[in-house]
Amino acid sequence: MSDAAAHAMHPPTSTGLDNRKVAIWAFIGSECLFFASLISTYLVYKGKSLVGPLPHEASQCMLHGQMQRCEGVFEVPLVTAGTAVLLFSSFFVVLALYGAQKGNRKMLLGWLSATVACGLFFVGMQVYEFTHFYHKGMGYGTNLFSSTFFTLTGFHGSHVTLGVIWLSTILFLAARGKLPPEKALNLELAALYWHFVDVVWIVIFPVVYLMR
Amino acid sequence: MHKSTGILRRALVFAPALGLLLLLAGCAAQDYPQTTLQPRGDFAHLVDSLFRTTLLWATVVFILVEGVLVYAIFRFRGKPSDAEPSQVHGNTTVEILWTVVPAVILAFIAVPTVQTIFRTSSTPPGEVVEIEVIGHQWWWEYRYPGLKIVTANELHVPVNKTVSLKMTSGDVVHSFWIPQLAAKRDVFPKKYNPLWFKAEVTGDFPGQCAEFCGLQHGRMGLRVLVDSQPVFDAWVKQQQTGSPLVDAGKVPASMSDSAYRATGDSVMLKGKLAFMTGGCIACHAMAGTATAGLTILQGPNLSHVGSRTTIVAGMLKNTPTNLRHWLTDPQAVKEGSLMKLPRPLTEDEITNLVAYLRAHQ
Amino acid sequence: MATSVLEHSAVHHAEAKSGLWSWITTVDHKRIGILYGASAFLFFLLGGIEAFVIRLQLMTADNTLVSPEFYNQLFTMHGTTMIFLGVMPLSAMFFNYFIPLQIGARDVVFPRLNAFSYWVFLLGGLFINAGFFFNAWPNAGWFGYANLTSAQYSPGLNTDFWVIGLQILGIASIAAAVNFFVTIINMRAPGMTLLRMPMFVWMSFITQILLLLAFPVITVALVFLMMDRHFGTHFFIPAGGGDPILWQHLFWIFGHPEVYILILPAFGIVSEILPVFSRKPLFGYTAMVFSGVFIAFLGFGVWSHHMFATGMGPFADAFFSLSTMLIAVPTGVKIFNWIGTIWGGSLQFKTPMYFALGFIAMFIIGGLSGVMHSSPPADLQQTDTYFVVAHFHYVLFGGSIFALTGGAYYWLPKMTGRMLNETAGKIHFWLMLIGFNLTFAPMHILGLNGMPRRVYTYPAGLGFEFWNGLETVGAAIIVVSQLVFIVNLIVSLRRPRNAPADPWHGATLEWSIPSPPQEFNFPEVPEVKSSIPLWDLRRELGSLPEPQRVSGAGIHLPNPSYYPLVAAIGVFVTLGGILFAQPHFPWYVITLTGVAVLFYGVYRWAFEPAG
Amino acid sequence: MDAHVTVHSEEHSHPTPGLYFRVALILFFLTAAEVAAFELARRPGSLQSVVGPVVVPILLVLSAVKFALVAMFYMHLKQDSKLFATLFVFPLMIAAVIIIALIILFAYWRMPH
Repeated sequence: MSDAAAHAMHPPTSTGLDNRKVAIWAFIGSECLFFASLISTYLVYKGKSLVGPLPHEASQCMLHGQMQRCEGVFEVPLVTAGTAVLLFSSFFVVLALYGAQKGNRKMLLGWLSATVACGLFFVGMQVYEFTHFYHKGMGYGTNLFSSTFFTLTGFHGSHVTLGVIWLSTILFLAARGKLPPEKALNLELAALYWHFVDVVWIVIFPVVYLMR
Repeated sequence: MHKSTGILRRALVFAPALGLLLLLAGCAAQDYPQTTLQPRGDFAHLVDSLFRTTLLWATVVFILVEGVLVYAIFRFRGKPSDAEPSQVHGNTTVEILWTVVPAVILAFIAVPTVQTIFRTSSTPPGEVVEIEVIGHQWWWEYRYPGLKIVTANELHVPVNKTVSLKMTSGDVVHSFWIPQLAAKRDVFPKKYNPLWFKAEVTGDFPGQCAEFCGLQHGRMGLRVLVDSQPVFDAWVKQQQTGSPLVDAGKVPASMSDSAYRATGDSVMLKGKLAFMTGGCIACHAMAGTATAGLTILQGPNLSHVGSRTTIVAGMLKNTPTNLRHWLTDPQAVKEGSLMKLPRPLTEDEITNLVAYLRAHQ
Repeated sequence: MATSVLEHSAVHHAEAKSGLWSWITTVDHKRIGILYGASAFLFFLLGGIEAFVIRLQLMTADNTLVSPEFYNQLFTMHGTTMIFLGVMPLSAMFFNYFIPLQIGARDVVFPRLNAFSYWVFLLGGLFINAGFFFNAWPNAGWFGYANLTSAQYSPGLNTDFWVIGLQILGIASIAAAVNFFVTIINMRAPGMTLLRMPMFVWMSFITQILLLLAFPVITVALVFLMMDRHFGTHFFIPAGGGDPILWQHLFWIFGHPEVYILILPAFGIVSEILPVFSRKPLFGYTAMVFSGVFIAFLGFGVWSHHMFATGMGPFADAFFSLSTMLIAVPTGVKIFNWIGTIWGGSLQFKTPMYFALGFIAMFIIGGLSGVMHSSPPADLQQTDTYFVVAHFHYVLFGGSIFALTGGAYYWLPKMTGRMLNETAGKIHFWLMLIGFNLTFAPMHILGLNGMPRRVYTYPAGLGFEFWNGLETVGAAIIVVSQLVFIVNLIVSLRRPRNAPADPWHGATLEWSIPSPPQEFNFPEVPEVKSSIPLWDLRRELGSLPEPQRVSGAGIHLPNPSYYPLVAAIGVFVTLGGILFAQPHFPWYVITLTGVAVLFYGVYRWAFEPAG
Repeated sequence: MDAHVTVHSEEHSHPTPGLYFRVALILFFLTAAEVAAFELARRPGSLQSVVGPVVVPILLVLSAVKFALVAMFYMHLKQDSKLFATLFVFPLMIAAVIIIALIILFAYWRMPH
């Protein structure tokens, strides 16, 4: 954040674009390849698990020390709720940014709090889902499906968590009046990261949960 | 001074080219038994002719480009006091030319490449000998499902007959490589990869594992013994005796314990006892023993070990002395080998085992 | 010149800041560049020693100088060291020192992030090598092919040091790449449009894009491998349905762009040296730029040519073969343009020029053997043999190392303020060229005649003895050549700082300021009208006056900070803790401590006044 | 990516909360459509035979539209500098190529041959 002060001293940038904004976009570009690798692995191993449980279909699973028939683990309604909440949080954060840029403190604080709350709800949803899967006999190393699923969605979840921490920090600053309109970029950067996390989920949700 | 360095530079730059020429002209298969440059199988010939095409173009381009480079270095040397040379920034015609010409040259390589890719990708039709190759840390297992043979490290094939290999691994990734007959192909656990070849002469062709596979990757050799048809047929007949794939390794009455007892062949009896009590039987199938019919053991099938020319994955000649060294302390011979004696063998046991194993021709 | 030295001691306050603490807290791109250079050169020497022991072991058939286990550690660490700890950070030294100078900037865009990258790199490099002291130097090859790296077949800590160390290094690379990427995009002097950037900056720019896009892929692969080894998954374990081939794909999706990450900066350096010592601008500037872009872009579509022997089927083989051949075209364009640059020039044979010309001559050979590999059936004989070893050493040693060495002779006077001895430089060059060719040319012959790679010894009777013996002699000559360089460097560093600002009559901005540059680089930001600003100026003025050291009063510079180091230690402890991931051991306490340190460092960093 | 692109987001008319809200609504309905397609393809019924075979393309298209909406409006790529769009789209293209290539390569491995 204090880098902004340093920038004020610098001559204007060659492109006229803010340094940190170019940086966050470059980082987002890099992250695309990170998630592409995880998604490819999920897809390449789809249907190659040797034992259950499976996403949708019933299968033979090891549960309580014996093989038994188990149902598909996914609970689409729950995840749909999480998805909707994450999508809305993207909406909320643009409103918060709008408020920050216009100097509308009420708008900024209100919508930013809502964004953080959505993020927390999503993380909570994922914690609940993971725990639930674990009790259904799906540990991290149970089969290829569970390993690829937990790694992909777990890395996404850790991105959401980081986003929540980042946005909370800004909320804290904003609440103390340290986010005047000329520093709205501080929120814009976090918002860009947050939207990216959202678009990754926009891909993950249909590809992982809805394609059978 | 510039003159002499220019000549020296030229000499040095052309040294690799001379090396390549030497390599094609001067090397004979007897000097390099594992060479790729003297193909003796149809697959290797296909690869070799493609190699020669690419080498030809590479050499032409090499001589031209290095020649121009050396000429320019020689021709345009200057002194600080010289006038500033003409400040050329580029030349579109020349630049287009040297973009297009290499592309055309590449087409001369690309077309035969694609043709050869498809020609080598599947086994040619006709009668074939099918063999299953299984890589292990650090030895090779061969199974002939049609001929009902299981053997290790030395692959016997008939001359002038297409051999189709179906290859896999029992542990990590290896690569089966027989330079003079075919080429190499990686083998993976739980997956089958094909390779085929037809040897055109009889002989002994060395090869080895070409994918790094752990501690003793460097000592994972193999040989392909190309036999004339009668020799091969005789070999097959011999190997089928006691093969795990034939009546679960049952041996004829002439090789039973009672037969040996009757002839007073104490070596066979004592050797067999050492084989059973020394721990060999835990990992090795052997005709005439309880493990004869097993194909899932960790070590090579030893039913005909006496007939092999080498032991320890091509590392040692199959002589009594070498066998004795190997049985005395396998870890000293090949550090990290999975051949681990449960207990040291006694002198007597080793003597009997050596005789016993060598007797199993 | 004497006055400039005097003025230097009198006026320049910044260099009074010295001592260990000033280096630990530095955020000056030039000092960080020197740190990169010094660390990388030491790692490079270590990798060289490893290589020389390899050559001693292979000097004769059935040699027993080193054990098979130690040999495997040596070749694994030689590859890992040279790539990640030698060539990449040596390039990073030049990125750090010369990108800002060449584009007329006061520093990189995020000076503290730059310090963070360096510290993470250093800790990562030390971490990988720490295995040596636990008899657990990595031993599964720099390519770490699954499933040999699984816990079952590599039970020791060797592969853990490798897996975790590479992840640490990856973080350093991505952080640095973001930094340089934005620096080049945004910090250029007024008038320096993209198509007026020095070619070194251009090639570095492309390298940063490759780093950004390639490193995430290897990171994912390394995470999978780490999970397989410690947390019960089967990503690459066939018994659980996993596929070792996936590792190879992910590895080479990273690994092939990585090859260009190693060579593109070298292209850039050579493209700087040749025009200056030919006294003639770079031939076909635009073609050079776009061939570089094209190489980088195609670099993501050829990875499977490392895997022809895996049996991908004829269609995939044909596709990856043709895409690989296609890359030869822009590569050829670059070589022809370099020759076009010297053609008609007035060649000045200084040491940097020797290395640049040696680079072209050797790189042609590496490029041509590369084309020979691009034919899959032919590659079925060549892959995993010494022919490949010869190929990539012609590219990475004959290519990258020659260019980097040339770059060192070219730019060290600017960095240290001292000239290197020319005679010693030329002895260095000739010994290196002779030693290099004696070592690696015979490898073509050995490979085609059946010598596989990565074997700790070979039996007598296969005809390998003579050439291997010759190669070891060559390697000894390389060792001597490096000693000549080290002596030259040490002698030069003990002499007074009397290098002129522009010893070579350079064309780019770094030569317009004193050697070494003052902390703020440029007293005032220069205006640029072409890709050869200094030549323009010289033509205008007839000759360039020696720039004087000036007071930096009023020039704002970022404050030193140790929080980047704190954050780097946080990264190191977080990932390093996983080394202890055993059942019933609270390894996560270490990892969580690392996370806490990382957060502490990042927050203090974020709220610290930048200056 | 030219040096003289000096696009300041201020120079463009900023999207209004109203536009953001409309985008949010569309995103919501597209998500509902995704889940609906999933349910129709899953449940036995008259529509299963219609939706079932095309459910994957439907989902991919819907997801791509949602992706583009968020990127264009919420991430402001529509009115921000082209450089940002390039920084995002170029890696996305490479990512897509890699995903598709890996799927094809592994499909071949699974075929008997």
